Amino acid sequence: MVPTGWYLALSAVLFAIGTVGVLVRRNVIVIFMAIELMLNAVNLTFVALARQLGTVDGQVVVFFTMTVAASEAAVGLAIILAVFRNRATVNADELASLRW
Amino acid sequence: MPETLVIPTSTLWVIAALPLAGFLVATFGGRARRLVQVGAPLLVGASFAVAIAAVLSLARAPEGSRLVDHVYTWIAAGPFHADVTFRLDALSAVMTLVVTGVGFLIHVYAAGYMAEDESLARFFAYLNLFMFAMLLLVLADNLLLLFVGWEGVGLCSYLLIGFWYEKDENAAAGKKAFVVNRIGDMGFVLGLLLLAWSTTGPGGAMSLDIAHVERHAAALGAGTATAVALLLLVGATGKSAQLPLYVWLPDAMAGPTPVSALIHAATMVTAGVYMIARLHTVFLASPVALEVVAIVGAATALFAATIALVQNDIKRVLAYSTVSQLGFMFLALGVGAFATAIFHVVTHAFFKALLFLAAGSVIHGMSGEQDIQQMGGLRKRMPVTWWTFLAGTLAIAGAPGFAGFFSKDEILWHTWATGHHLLWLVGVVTAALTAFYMFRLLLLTFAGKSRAAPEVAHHVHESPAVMTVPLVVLALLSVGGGWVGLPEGWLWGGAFGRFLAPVTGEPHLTAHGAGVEGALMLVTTLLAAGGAGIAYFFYVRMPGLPLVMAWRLAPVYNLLVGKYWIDELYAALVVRPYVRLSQALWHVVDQVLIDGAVNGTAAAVMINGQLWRYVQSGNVQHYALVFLGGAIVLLSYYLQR
Amino acid sequence: MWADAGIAAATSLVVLLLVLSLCFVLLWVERKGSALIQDRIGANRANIFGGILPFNLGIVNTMIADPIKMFTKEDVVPADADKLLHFLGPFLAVFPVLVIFAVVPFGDVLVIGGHSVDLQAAHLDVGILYVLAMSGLAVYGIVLGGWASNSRWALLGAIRGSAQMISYEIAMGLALIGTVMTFGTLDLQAIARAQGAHLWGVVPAWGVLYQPLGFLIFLIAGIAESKRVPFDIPEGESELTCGFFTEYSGSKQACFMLSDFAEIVVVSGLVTTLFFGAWQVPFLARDGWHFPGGLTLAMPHLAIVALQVASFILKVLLFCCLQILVRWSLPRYRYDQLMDLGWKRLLPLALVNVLVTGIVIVLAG
Amino acid sequence: MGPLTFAALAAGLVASALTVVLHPNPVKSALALVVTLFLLAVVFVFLEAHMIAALQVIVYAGAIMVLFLFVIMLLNLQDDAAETRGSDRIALRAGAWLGGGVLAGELVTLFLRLPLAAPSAAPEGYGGAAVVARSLFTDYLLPFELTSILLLIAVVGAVVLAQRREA
Amino acid sequence: MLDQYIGVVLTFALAATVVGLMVSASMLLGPHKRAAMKDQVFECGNPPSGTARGRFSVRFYLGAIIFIVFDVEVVFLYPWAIVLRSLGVPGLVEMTVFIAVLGVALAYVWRKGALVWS
Repeated sequence: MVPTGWYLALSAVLFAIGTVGVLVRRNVIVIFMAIELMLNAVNLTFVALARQLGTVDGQVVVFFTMTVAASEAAVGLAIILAVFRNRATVNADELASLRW
Repeated sequence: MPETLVIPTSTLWVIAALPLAGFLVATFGGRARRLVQVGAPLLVGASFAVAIAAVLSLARAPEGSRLVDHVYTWIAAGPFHADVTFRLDALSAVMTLVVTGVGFLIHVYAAGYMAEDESLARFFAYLNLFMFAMLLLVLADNLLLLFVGWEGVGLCSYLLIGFWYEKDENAAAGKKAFVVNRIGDMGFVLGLLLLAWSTTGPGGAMSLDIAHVERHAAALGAGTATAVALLLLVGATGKSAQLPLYVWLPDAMAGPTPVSALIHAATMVTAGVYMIARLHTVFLASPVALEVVAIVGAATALFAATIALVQNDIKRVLAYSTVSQLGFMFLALGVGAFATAIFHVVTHAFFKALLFLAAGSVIHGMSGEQDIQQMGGLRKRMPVTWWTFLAGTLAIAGAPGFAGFFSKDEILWHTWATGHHLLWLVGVVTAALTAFYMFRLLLLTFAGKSRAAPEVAHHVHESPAVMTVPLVVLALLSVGGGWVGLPEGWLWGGAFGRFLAPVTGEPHLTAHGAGVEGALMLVTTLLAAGGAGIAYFFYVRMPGLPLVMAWRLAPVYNLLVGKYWIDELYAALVVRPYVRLSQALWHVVDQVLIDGAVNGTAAAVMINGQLWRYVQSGNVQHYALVFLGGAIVLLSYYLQR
Repeated sequence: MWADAGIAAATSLVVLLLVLSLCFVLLWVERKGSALIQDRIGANRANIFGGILPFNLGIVNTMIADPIKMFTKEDVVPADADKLLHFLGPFLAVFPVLVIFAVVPFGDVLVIGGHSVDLQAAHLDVGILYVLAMSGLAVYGIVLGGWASNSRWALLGAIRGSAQMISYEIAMGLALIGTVMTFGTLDLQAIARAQGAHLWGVVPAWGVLYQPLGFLIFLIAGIAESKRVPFDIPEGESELTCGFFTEYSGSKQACFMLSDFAEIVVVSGLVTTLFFGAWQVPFLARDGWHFPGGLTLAMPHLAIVALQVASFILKVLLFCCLQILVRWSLPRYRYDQLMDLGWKRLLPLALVNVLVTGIVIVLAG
Repeated sequence: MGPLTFAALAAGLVASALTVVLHPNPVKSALALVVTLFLLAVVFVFLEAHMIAALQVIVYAGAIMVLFLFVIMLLNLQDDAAETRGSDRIALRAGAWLGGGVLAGELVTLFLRLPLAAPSAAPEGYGGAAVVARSLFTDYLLPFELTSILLLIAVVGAVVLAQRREA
Repeated sequence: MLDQYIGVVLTFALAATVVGLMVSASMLLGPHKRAAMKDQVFECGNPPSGTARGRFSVRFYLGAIIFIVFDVEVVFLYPWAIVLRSLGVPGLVEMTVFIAVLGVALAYVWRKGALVWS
């Protein structure tokens, strides 16, 4: 039986990796994927703690997280498409016109 | 007073709600003129019907009980709490009936009077809103709620005086009414606060519930009571156009005539009387204040009557007579005859509303002419108006048997009987003057031959039924309405007083005896008849005489025509200095200090922004990095704990 | 513990072999059946070692020779294709389809030497969800295959194919919900057992009786999933040469074809399990026959199990043949028609089916 | 499960996650993400979240990632060489890695420090469809209904954004 | 609970090996003769021109979005379908509302022409 703490630690590591991805990548889509990764890390935390408490609330929350992730992906990718249509790039560095 | 028992009910709110519904209909259904024109009066009528039903159930209830309708808890802040609660006891019952009944008639009348006006919907919206506010004021079981109604009627009066805002003087008149009322309300609010603070019950329970106030009023120290009472009186003088705050009422005649009849004769201006009667316990706690009330009333009565003698605008004369009659009511309050004051409120509501509506009918017929010097000889052309106007005049002049007769004489009797003989004299003189100027008005308008421009005179016509029917109804009331309050000892004498007694208590009279009362009555009546006679002599027998008199007594005449230059006095003493002060504040404080501070802040922010904006690289990831840093800091904080 | 593992291994092996062998059979059925339908002779030139055998080996030809030929061809990969993805494509096309069968029961419990073996590779409580998950993964095979081979036809075919698959996945999933509602479980074995009952003692209570509409939708969607005529847009020879596996040859292409057949088998298997009483034989219970009218007839356990498995395989084969029949008798849809059918007909229909079923169930209590 | 299995899973997860973040080719990153999600589903199974595990594969691997792949192909994104070099944003990269490391360290210490008793054996049917469903449709009814609104908004937004305006 | 999955794991392992062998069969068994022509992609005999990975219609993307939304709906429907009996009429109403809202979504994309594929 693996202690819950390990699962949490694992989720922490995944979360950190996702964060790094968000920071270092330039391809907006990949950044987006990294965000999904972070979301899933959090999901892992929810499920692990749900198991710890012996309730299913955490799992239900994951349910909703997935839904949110789905809608987020739909809209986010649509935005990326629109941006690409106007700017012909998905490079985060070049999409920096909102500045002084 | 006898221990009253409280009957909970849940119907009173309907009385106030119906006019509110009318307001909403008129506001949002403005396109459908017919709907508004018919619906608004009908809703007020419905409210009248409900009121009657409620009063009947109250009458069936044991002596001195009251219906209470708790709608919801409005404020509950620590020790202080105020509920939205309606109460129907004898006092509010009388007022509610008058407000809804007279209001209904006037609404019907207005449906005809305003038929051609293009903003009819707006008119009825205001009018219904006024009814709502007035009923709130009358039915309130809590002085805070009463104050809401108080302000509400003030607002509506402002809106309606300036209803035809295209003309500057109308807008100005509205503003004047509003400002003067503000001054009064200031006193009222202070009075309420002081009252609430000084009637703090056991355990610091603070409340403005009327019951609560009545319970603690008796315990007030003389000084406090006087202060509270005088502050409240300021409010009353503002709303009820007493000296020194009466100046707005004559100008308020700029509004449509139904408004003058409803708001500035029958209902709103009596709010002050109602309020004092409602809080008579407080006033009884301070004889000084009561004395002041009496003096103010008497002075106002005489003062306004003298001005009314020489005015030529038909509505202005009525306005000044209203002020004077309100003076009578205050006189009654001042001598502790609260029931009598309310009695006069009722009768006055009948005949003054009648007179205004009749005047409106005249103006309608004369296609807008208001100067009585340009009228005359309308008797033949507008018979209904003539007869009703005559009834109203007799009633106000106090012709025996007419409504005004009983109420006015009861006032005078109480004044005498409580030992205020000087004030009684003033009252009697005023009564005579009243008779004079009222007949002057009547005769100049209807008697003799027409002095109007021919094309105007040509199509003078009687008003449509929708306007004349209310006139007739009101005329009947002005004739018979007084009989509810026959003097003590006559048939069912003093019924009205007995009805109100549980609420207002009995005045304690020093002098007694029906004989004295009868004698005084005779004196007053004779004087009034004399006044009427002189008027007839002046304006029918020898029409030249008034001019001669005016020339002989030039200084007095000019003083009266100039209304004692009170407006000018206020302008010089208050208005202009105030304007100058404001301008000084504007130029110095506002423009220099405040604007300087504001602009300075803005400038500072801007400079700061100029410095910081370079942080904004536009690259999301930089922000995210900062974000991460923040998260790390937070986490390390948690790690420390 | 180890015994369980062994049993599990055995069952899963059986399942795989079952599917694969069925696929090979289908290969032959397709060849010969199509010939039959089109009034041809079909493949008949098969012989080995230059025809030393006197007789024709039709079956052997298609069932053995074709695969061998395919597997020994050269594996050509376009120069600028992505090698890894090019390999993953066919792998992911077949793998998920095969593993779906792990949760499909092919028989009731078999009792050997004290061990009672559930004739099902993996007895999952969430079986149907597992099926959906795996069939959802099958998309990647096509997408990657098409993308990797870096060719117009392939890419176009891949995109179309994936769009088509996901479109019909919805209808598929919705169609199954009705069944789940009626049986109140996601466990396929449980559903299979539930269908052992008899309505009024005579009619076997198979799913199709409760969910006729669901069955139709599922069957159509299933055929569309397997991307065969009339839904073979992504590989429509006439417009896209070979669609997403244009650039594939040898065993990889064989795998793509295999995936087609495997899908047929899986669809038939699911249809059988969910709508046609799985391995149930009417009136055959664990201890023998129970005919209406009280007539009972005991049978040895092994025989019963054998019967059940046989009936399962038979039903599956039946539906496979049905699909092949469809494939050879219907013309191809146009792409817009195809999508319309998926989104504008089947989807709303399935939703209605769900709601109606729900109402019936709730009202029936 | 035994620590070994867990270690293996964790290693696989971290490896695939790193691939997502580091691989220059978007398509490969996407695939790596699919693998990550799949492995997470396995972890969920070990945590007795059977239903969630299945949904994880259906929704994430089966739907969302397909959408990602579609967009990547739609925009025809090749390996962006810019990812590999990138001397220009050394600071950002350094900061990112450093910060990420610190974050991971802090979170891990925080989590391992939590006083968590060994969880009691899960009740019968825990994590199965029925249990989750009951909780979902009773305690979480409102969020569930709101979800539908969210999805509706998502569809509208996506269509409005993605469709080319016929100008 | 967990031993349910032993079968799954084993099936995965077996299937993986089998399929892997099959896919790589030609690489192992087949001949290896490279030729320039073989390296080209098939374009009906013409030498391939331009990049193969041109962009394609955004419709496929829209289709995928709708797919996602309804996939989530399906995912919500399954647990509901299981407990419907115990939920009773309220449960039915809940899901009807849910489906109705998503029906609006479907109607929207339908009217917006995102479902037109010709």
